[in-house]
Amino acid sequence: MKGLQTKGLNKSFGGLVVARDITLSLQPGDRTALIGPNGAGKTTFSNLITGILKPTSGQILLDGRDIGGMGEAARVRAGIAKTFQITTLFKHLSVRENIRLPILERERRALRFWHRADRDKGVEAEIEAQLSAFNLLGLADRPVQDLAYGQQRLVEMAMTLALKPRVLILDEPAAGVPSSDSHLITGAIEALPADLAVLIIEHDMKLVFQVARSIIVLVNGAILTQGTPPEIAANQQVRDLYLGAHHD
Amino acid sequence: MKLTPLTKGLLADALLIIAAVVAFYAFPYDLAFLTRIVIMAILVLSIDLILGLGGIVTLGQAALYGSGAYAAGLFAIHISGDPLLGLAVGMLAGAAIAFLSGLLLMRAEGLTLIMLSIAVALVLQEIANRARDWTGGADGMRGIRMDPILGLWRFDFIGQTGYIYVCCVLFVVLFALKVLKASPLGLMARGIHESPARMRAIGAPVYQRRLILYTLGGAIAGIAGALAAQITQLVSLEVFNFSHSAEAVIMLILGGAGKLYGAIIGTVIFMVVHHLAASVDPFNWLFIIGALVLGVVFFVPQGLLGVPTALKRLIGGGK
Amino acid sequence: MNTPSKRLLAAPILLALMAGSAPADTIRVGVIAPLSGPFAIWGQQFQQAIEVFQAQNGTEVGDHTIEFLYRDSGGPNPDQSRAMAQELLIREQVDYIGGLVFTPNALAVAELLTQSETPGVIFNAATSIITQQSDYFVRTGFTLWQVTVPMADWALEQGITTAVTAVTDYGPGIDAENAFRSAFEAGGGTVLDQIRMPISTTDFAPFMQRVRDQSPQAVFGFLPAGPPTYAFTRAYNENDLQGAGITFLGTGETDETTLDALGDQALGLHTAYHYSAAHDSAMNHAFTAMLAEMYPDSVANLASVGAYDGAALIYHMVDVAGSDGPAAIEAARGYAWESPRGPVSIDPVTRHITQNVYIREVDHDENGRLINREIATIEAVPDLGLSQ
Amino acid sequence: MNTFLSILVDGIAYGMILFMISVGLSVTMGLMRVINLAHGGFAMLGGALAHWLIAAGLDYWSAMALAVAGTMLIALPLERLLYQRIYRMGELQQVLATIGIAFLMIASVNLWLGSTILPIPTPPLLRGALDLGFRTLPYHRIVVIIAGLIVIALLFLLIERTRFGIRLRAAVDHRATASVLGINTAAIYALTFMLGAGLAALGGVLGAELLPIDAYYPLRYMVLFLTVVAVGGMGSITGSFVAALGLGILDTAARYLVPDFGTIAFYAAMMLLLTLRPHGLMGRGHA
Repeated sequence: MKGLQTKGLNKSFGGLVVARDITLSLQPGDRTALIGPNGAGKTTFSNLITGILKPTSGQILLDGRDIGGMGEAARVRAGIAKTFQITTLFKHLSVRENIRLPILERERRALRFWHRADRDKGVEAEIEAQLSAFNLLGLADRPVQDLAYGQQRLVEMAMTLALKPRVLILDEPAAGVPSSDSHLITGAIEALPADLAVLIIEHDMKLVFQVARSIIVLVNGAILTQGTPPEIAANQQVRDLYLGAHHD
Repeated sequence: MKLTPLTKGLLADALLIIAAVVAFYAFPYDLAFLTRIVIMAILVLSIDLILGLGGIVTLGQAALYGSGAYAAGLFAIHISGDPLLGLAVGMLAGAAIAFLSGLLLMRAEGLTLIMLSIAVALVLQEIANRARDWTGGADGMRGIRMDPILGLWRFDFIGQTGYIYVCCVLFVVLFALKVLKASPLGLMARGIHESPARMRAIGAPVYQRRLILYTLGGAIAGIAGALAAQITQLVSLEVFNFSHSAEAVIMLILGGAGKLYGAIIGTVIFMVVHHLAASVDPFNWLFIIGALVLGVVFFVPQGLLGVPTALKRLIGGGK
Repeated sequence: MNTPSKRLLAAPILLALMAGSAPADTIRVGVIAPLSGPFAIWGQQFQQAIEVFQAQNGTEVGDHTIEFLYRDSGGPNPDQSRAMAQELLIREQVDYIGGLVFTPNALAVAELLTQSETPGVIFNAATSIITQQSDYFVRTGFTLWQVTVPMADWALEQGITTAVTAVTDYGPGIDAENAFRSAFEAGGGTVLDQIRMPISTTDFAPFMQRVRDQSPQAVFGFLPAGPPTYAFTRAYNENDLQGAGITFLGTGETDETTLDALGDQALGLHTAYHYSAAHDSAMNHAFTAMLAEMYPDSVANLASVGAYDGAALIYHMVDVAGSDGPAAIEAARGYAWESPRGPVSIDPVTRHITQNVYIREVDHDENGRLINREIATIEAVPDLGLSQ
Repeated sequence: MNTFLSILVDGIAYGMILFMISVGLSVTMGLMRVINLAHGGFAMLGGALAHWLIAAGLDYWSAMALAVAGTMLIALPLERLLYQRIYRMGELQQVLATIGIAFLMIASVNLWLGSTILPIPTPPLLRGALDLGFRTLPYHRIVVIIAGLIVIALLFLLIERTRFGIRLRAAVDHRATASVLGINTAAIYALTFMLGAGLAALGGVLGAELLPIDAYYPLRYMVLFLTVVAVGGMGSITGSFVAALGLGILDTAARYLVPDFGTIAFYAAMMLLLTLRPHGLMGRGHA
C-alpha cells in the first residue's frame, strides 16, 4: 500500500474528543484538501500525522508501515513533511542557509563539524536549483526576516521540498499572504512534483477549489463527507454547515 | 574598505595573537593574572557554543568546569603529571558530566532549565565535599605536580610557560570553534537557536542535537577547568560556585554572544575592570560591576562587539 | 605559533629582576586577604591591626623601613590567591607574605613560597597540615585541634561526661569533631551522637531537637563563620537547650565582631579560644585602646590578633635577617614574645604558634557590653593536630 | 511518632518563611514573565531597614511595618525605571539585568551598614518556647506560622474578592486581552511588584532568625527562593504555598532522618520533580 493511511484515528484530551475515528488515504499524486469550520480539528489532525500529538487510538501508516510510534523528527525523515500555520523560519539566517539546513538534514550531514557547511558542490547546486525554481535567486543572501510575507512562504515551501518528502502537508499555505501575492502560492502548489502526495489544510475556499482534486470535510473531529470539488460544492449538508456560514 | 569574512577572520586571529604576545612582554609581572583571564576566556567560549550558538540558556557551567578541574587534578596526582594528557582527561570529564546531566537538562527550558543546571553544580559540589578522601573537601585537593609540557617546557615560577601554554590551548579551542561554527554542525546549532520547532519540522531531533551541543560545550569547559587545576596546582570546592557560572555568562553577553571573539573581549574587559575596581576600592567594586552589567543589558544588548555595527547603522542610517 | 626562543623567554625575567627591586632599605610585606565580598571583614581586621601595630612600633626596624601591601583574595579562591601571590612576589618584589584566611588559599601559595624562599606568615588558615606544605610557612593564628582539645578537657573537669557533637559536614567541621571526640573520650567522656549538618543548612531546629532528645550534658558545635554560626547559636537559644541543662561548648562562635549581633541570648555560652578582646593584660589594653582610638567602630577579634602578632613576628624576622628568607625562618623558630593574647612562641619544629587557650563565658562588662570573659587558662598549648 | 511531629512542626515553620519570601517572586514571575534574581534583595532591604530602625530605637513591630512600607517605596521607582524595560527582554537578558540589580543592592547595603550580620532583635514576647509535651516550640516559630497563614488568607481574599484581584488574574491569564479591554496593566504590574517586594520584606524580617540578614543575602539564598518558585510553578500562589511547605518539610525531614545526605536529597527531589513536571506543581505551561 503506497502513500499515507490513517485507520480509526481517535484523540481526546480528557473528556474532549478532538479527532473521531478518522480513516483516510492519501496516494502519491493526490491533491487533497482538508476543510472545516474553526475548531473542527484540522490542526489536531495535522499534528497527529506529523507526530506532535500522539493519537489516543488508531493507526497511521506510511507505505503500509506503522509510524505511530515515531517521533516528530523521525517522521520527517521517513518522508512526511509539513509547512506551518505560522511562519517559523530561521529569521536571522539567509535564504540560502534556510534551504541548506533541510538538505543537510536530509543527507544526514548536519552533525559534520570538520568542514565548512557551504563547500559541498552537490548541496550547493541543489540549493541553486531550489532557489531558481521558487524565483528566489535574487534574494539568496538576504536574511529571511527582510523578505516580504509571501516570499517567506515561498522560502518555507522551498525548504520543505528540499526534504524530498513523499507526503506533504500544507497547513494554511495562504494565511497572511496578501491577495496580490496569492498567485505565488497557487503557482508553487501547481508546480509541486507530480508524484507527491499533498494534503492542504486551508480556509481560503478560492485556493482550495483552484488546486485540490479531492476535498475532505471535517466537522467536530470527524469526517463529514469526501468528494471532488464539484461534489462538495453541490453537497447541501456542507453548504449548510460550512460554506453557508462562510459566505454569509 | 570592504573585507571578506575570511580576511576579517584572519585579521582578527592575527590581532589576537599579536595581543597575546604584546601582553606577554608588556606585563611581564602580571602573567599570573593574564593566565587567569585566558583560562576564563576558554570557559566563556564554551558557553558561547552552548548559549551563543545553540541558544541554550543555563547557569550551571561551573558543573562542567569543576568536573574538568577535579578530573585533571586526580589524574595528575594518581596517574600521570603530563599536562596534555591531563587536559584530555579534563575534557572527557567535562563532556561526560555534560552528557549525563544533559540527558535531564536538555528536555527543559526557561526557568526550569536554569534551576536544574544550577542544581547540578550544587549537587556536584556536595559530592566533592563529601568525597573528601579523594578531593580534600573544603581544604582543597593538593599534591598536583605537573611534568614539563611535552617533556620540554617546565612550569616556571613567573608563569611564562603557564601563560604560553594556556594561550596555545586558547588558540586551538578558538580555531576548533571557528571551524565548527562554519560547519554543518554550526549551522544546525544556529538553526536550533532560531527555531527549535522548525528544526523538528525538517527532521532534526532537537533534544539529541541539544545534548550533542551541550556535551561539546562541556568538553571545552572541562579543558578550562583542567587548565585551572594545572596552573594553580590545587582544586577547591569553589570551582563549582554559582558565581563562576554567572560571571562567565555576564562576560559573554558583555562581549557579544555567538561571535567567539565577543567571548574573549568580554572576558578581558570584565576581568580587567574587576581587577582594577577591586584594587582601587575593594569594598565597593560591586557597584562598578553591577552598573557595567546593567549598562550592557540596557544599552548594548548585542554586546560590545555589536557597538561598531550599531554606530555604523546610526551614522549611515540614510542609506 | 607562540613558542618564543629561550633567549626571548629570558628577557622578562631579567626585566623583572632589574625593574622591580625596591631600595635595599625598604622591606615589603604582601598581605593576601579577603577585602571584598562576604568575608571582607577579615581583610579589614587585618589591615586595622597592622596599622595599630605600626602606630605603636613605628615603621622602621634597624635600618629597614617596613611597608605593607594588600591584595584581595575574595573568598576561598586558590586561583586568585596564587595569582595574587605571584603578582606580589614578581611585580611588587615583596620579601614577606602575610594574611591567608582560608586553607585552600594558603595551600595554593605554598609552592611559590618554597621556590622563592619567601617566608609566609599565616594569620588565620587553621588546618594543621598547612605548615608542612612549605618550609617557609609560619602561623600566628591557631588550629582547630589547638583550641578544641582544651575545650574537651575543660568540660571533663567540670564534670561533663556526656556530649553530642554537631558540626558542619566539611573538612574543618570533621577536624573539630575528631579533635573533640578523641580528647573527650580519652578523658573518660562519652560522645552520645555525632551530628554532621549539611553545609547548606539554614534551619538548625531539627538538629537542636535531635540533641535535646538525647539529653547530653553538653553540645559541642563547629560551623563556618558567618550566618551559619549565627543561626546555630540562635537555634540553641530558641529551642532552650540551656534550660534543658545542655551546656554549649564552642570555639569561635562568640567572635567579638558577631557578639553584638547575637545579643543577650549569647550570655552563658562557653567557648575555648586563643584570644578574647577582654583579655586582662597591659599589652592587650594598649592594643585595644589604640584600636579604639584609630578605628572607633572596630572591635578586636582573632583576626586582629593574628595579624598583629604576624606583624610582630615579621618585625622580628626583619630585625634578625632583613630580606634573607631562610635566615628569617630560622629566626622565627623558637621566638617567644608577649602578645595581646598572652605569652606566645613559635614552635621550632612545626612553625606554629604555641599559646595559651582560654575558656571563656559570654558576660556583660562593667558598661553592659557583651564580652568573652576568660574563666580558665590552659597554658602554652602547641598545635595538637599533627600527631593525629 | 515524636520525630514525625517534630518534622511537621519544624518543616511547616520553615516552609512558611520560604513561602512568604517566595510568593511575591512567583506572582511577579507569572505576571510579568520576568526571571527576577534580585527578589531576595527586597527581603534583604526589609531586613536591613528593620535592623536600622530598631537600632535607632523603634520597637520590633513598628520597625517591621515601616520596613515593609519602606521596601515597597523603594520597589516602586525600581519597577518604573528598570523593571518595566526588563519585562520586554529575553530570558537571558532578564537574568543578567536582575543579577546586576542584585549586585547594586548588595553594594548599597554593604556601603550603608557593612558586611557583617545585621541582627533584628526579637521582642521579649517572642523569646522562649511553648512546651508541647514531646518537645518545645519557640514562640517565634508560632508567630511565623500564624503570619504565613494570615498572608495566604489575605492573598486569597485579595485575588478572589477584589477588583484588583480580578484584573490581576485577567492580566496573568490573558495579557494582551487585558490591555485591549482597557485594564491598566502598567498600574497592575507596578502594584503587584510592590506587593511582592513588601511580602519579601516581611518574610525577610520574620525569617531573620533562620536566614540571617547581611549584605550578601540576595545571592546566598537566591537558589533557595527560585527553587520554591520553579517547583511551585510560576504565577501560582497555591503552587508556591504547597512547594514552600513541601520543600520545608522535605528539607527538615532529611535533616532529621538522613542528615548526611540532606543537601543532595533536597536538590535530587527538586530535579526529579522538575523533570516530571517541567512547569512546576501548579504551572500553566506556555499559557
